[in-house]
Amino acid sequence: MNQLLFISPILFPLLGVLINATLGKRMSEKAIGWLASLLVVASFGVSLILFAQLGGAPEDERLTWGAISLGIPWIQAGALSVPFGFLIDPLSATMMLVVTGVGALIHIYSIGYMHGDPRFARFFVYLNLFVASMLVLVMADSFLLMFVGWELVGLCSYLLIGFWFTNIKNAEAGRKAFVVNRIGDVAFILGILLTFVTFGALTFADVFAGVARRGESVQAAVAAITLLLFIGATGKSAQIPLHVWLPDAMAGPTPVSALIHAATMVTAGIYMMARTHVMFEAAPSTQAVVALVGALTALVAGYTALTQFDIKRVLAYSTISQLGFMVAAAGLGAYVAGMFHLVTHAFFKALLFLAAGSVIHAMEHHGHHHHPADPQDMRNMGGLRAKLPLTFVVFLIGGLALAGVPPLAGFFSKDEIVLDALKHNLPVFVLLTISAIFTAFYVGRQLVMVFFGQPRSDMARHAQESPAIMTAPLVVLAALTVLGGALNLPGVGALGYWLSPAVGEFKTHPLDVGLAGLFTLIALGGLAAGWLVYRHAFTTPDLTDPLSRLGPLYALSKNAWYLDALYQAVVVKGFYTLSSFLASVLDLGGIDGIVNGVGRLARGVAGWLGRAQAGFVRAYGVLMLIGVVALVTYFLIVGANAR
Amino acid sequence: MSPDLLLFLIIALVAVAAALGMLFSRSALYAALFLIMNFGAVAVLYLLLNAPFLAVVQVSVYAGAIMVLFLFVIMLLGAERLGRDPEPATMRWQRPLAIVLAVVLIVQAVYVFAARAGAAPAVAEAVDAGPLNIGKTLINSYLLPFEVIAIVLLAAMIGAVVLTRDK
Amino acid sequence: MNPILEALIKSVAVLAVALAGFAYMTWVERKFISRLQARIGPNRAGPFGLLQPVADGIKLIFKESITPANVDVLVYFLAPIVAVVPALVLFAVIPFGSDPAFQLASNINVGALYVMAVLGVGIYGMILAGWSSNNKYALLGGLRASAQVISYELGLGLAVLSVIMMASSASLNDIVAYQQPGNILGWLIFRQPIAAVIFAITALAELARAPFDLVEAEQELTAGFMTEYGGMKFALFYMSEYVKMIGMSALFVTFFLGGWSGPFVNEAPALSLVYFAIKVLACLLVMVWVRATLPRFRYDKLMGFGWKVLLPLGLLNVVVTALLIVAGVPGYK
Amino acid sequence: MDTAMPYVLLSAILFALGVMGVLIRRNALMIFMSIELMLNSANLALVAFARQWGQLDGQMFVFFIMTVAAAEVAVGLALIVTIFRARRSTNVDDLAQLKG
Repeated sequence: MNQLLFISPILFPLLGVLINATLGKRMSEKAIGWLASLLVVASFGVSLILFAQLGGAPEDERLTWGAISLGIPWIQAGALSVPFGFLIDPLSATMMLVVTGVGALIHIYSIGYMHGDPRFARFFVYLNLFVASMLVLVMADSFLLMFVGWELVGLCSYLLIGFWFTNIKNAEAGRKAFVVNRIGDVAFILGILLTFVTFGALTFADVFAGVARRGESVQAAVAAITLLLFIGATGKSAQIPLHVWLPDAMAGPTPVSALIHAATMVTAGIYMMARTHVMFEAAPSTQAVVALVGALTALVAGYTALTQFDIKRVLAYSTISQLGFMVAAAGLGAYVAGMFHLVTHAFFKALLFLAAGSVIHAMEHHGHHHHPADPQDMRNMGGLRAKLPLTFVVFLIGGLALAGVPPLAGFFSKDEIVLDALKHNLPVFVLLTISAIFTAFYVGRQLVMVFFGQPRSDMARHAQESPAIMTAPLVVLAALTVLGGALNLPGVGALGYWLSPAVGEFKTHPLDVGLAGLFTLIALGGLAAGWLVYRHAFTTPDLTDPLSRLGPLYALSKNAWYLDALYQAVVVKGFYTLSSFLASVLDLGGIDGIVNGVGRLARGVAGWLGRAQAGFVRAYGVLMLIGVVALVTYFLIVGANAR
Repeated sequence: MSPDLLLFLIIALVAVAAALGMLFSRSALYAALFLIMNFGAVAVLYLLLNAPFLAVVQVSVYAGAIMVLFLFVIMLLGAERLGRDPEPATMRWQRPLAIVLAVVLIVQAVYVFAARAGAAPAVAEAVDAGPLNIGKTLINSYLLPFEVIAIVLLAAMIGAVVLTRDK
Repeated sequence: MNPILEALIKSVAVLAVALAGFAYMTWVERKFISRLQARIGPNRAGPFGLLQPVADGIKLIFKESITPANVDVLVYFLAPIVAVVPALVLFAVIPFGSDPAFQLASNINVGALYVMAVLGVGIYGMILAGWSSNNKYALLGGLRASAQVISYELGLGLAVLSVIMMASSASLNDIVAYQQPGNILGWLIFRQPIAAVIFAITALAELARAPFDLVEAEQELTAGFMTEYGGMKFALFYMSEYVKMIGMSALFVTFFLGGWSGPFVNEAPALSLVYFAIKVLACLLVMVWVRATLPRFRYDKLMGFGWKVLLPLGLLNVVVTALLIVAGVPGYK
Repeated sequence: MDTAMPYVLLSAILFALGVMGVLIRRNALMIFMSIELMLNSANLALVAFARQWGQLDGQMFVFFIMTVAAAEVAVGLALIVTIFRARRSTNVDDLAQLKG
């Protein structure tokens, strides 16, 4: 029975999938939405109980306390033996709370947001399936099961990005996410295969024990494995160069962006690295790569976010940038800092997305319905502070947290990462600092463009506050954003000590006043700069971005470093060129020539041999028998001589 | 002569007689009955060879299913009385040659047996060949063939349905 | 005692009981159906018509043995024997009682598979009779019989498979032991109700008894494959059907009703024989009752029911049973 | 018996008889039955070898061969029925051309 309790967080949303998928067509919106939401709430409740029970266990037993083997050998073929089991340790318990907690809030929010959608039931089916899959990923005790969850969340992401598939652009965005993710997934599965080849096991415990036991002798293999795993993480967690799918993924409904593409799924890569930190720590070269890629991602994406006009795209690039912070932390070995930022980011970025959804919702539903303007374009907004007071307040809280204004959650978690960077890796520190400046600037820009000044379109003029079912989750998330920093205060470090059995030694350190001051200054300065630059933008007939005066630098940011164009030119075009070369030259000339030649030869020979074939099957049979008898005779003679 | 050997000889005689009976019977139905008899004899040999599971499967698969299917088709087609079509002119040589070759094959087999049987090592200790052990071996060591055979069966099922479906 | 001699004695005893059972089963059936139809039934030969089977037997034995023209003589004579033998050898593996003395070969580890094999061979009698009679009704009856029995054997096999899975043994002794003799809730009918229902239905179809008696549907096929048979040869078919009925009931009892188990078996092993007999008789009466109650299936419905209902249900039951066993649900481990 | 070789000899004889059946009969059903006889004799040899070496692998092969045989019979008989429907004959010599 205990086992059932342990896996019930997964089973609850699955139950929702089952019910809504089969009966959803006959149920009312309310019933569908609340059923799905309450099941996730139940899942959260159970997670909380498990969390508490885990907390009650003695500290040195917490790693093994929640190891659940269902007693079913999942795969048992030859040398491959993978038990089917789950693991609830401090790390996964924390993730379970984040996934189910934030997930529950977003489910509730979606009841309002998706109201009236013709595929309402399907949306909640996907959403529930996602929560279940994410829990599988998080609770897996082996690489293989984690990969199953990994692929399942990828599937849900794909389905939800293309949820409004009747618009071809959305379907294409879904496909892009799918294809780009596959690249990472191939690397991931190669990493898993290499792990199995090297260690002969796939459960985390066995593999880690293998790493510890064999140390030096497997160093090269571990380096290769971690590199492959990291490439997998770059796909899922949108790190350069595989980050291009995430901005497009904003085509999905906004709750999806909040849940999957900000708070949970995209952090799977960071979670995976924290989970396998034993291996990463045994591969310093990979760690250096990880830190550098993370910091570069933070910078590149932050820079891109500066000039976007789509309210969700800004947040998307911001998400990539913040994921870069977390990945950099993982690369620095500061898994606690990374996880801390993961949690706080889940709070404030979910908050920002949902608030942005509230803005979009208000623009769409209370403006002119057939309005040609884009309800997500910030140039059409402005002055919404008065129309959407509550949304404004929570967006402001989220934005300040993202910018890193103390004492909001984002400040503490970001601070911990940069402190680690300063101690261990100066280039990374510099990159992160610059991206922090960018962050504050685009947050300021976004706040100004959306909420201040005068409304710049009819939609904005007629916007009304969203219903309570949408704002209530916002308030809860805002509260979490305000209080989230307390999870791991400098000098106290509750989260760090809690996680330390799972992610390695942790020792809290007092607040570095100088660094904190610097980053507070950066945050406030960036916000102020954003405010100053955009205070009067887009109000005059001149609709150009004030930053466009920067010329090529502006274009670089606006076009997201031309990466999509580059991929189009190099990968897609290159592939086409190669294909057409293969088709016209190699295939037509070379292979077809050979094939035709062989064909002509065969036809000639066949014409000659055909006379031996009367078409009577028994004649062939006798010929075969002659062969058999001849062979047996031959072996008899050879055998006799051999003796 | 040990009772084992005696039993073997009797059953072997039945098996060979049934095979010959099948070979030379004028009616397909009698041939099928002779074949069933042969299969039954082989099933008993399996019992002697410490393969009780296979013996039972032999009876239920070959006798219980395959041969019933044969009988069914024979009756369905009314094809039990075998026609005596004249041999095609180009095939006159075929039948005598086949008989001669088959006899040569038998002679060779007997020769090998006579020359080498004495040199054969004694049989090893019998292993437990009950359903439990068979099942375990099947799932552990022969998992892939087992899955493949499942697909073969599925394909055969689809094939049979497609072939006999009225267009 | 010499084991061969012992086996011989036991076999003869079982044979005698089976034959007596057959004879009196015909009486029981006629009496019971009469009662269900508010008639009296046979009551002329002996008290309560108890000597009726004897009279019937004498009549059939002394009938002239007719061989119709143009039959395939060898097969025509062989068919009734082929029909009776499997029905009788079925009893070899059934544990009639708790003591080894009450069993022939119940310990073999392929017992349940042996049962399936024997049942599979059992249809040859019908097919051969149908073919050799040189009569279109008989042939159609034979063809129907083979199609029907092959189809329903699958469902039967799946039901038996569920039982084997539960007991994790194919030995009939193990299966009875698994059902915790002495505790009625241990009977597999309570833990495998679907398998039990499938077994019961497919058993009726295997026996070609109502409502599955299309093989000998008199309105369509006169007497089916038995049309051209009379006298002793007919009696043999009749016997094979009733002996098989008893055998099937015995199997149902063994698989689902705890076999010979019952109170005080340990103190008085002979009691187990009594329990077994009572349970078998109950099953037989249910069969007769079904015959008196249900109308016959239509042929296409019969095949559809076998392939589209019983087979999927049986498969589902096997899968669910496997899941329950693997998940270690209480009562399924 | 302290050797399984007589079984192998029997298997060889049955196999040769099966071969002979395939070659001298012209009825497709008869040929098919002869093939079954050949398969069966191969099975017997495998079981004999399994007994000789005290291992289960031979029996496993037999299990697989039986399954394949069942599949083969299902498809083969379906083919024969189809051909019979088209040509009213089960004589393989009537099937001497590749076109239907």
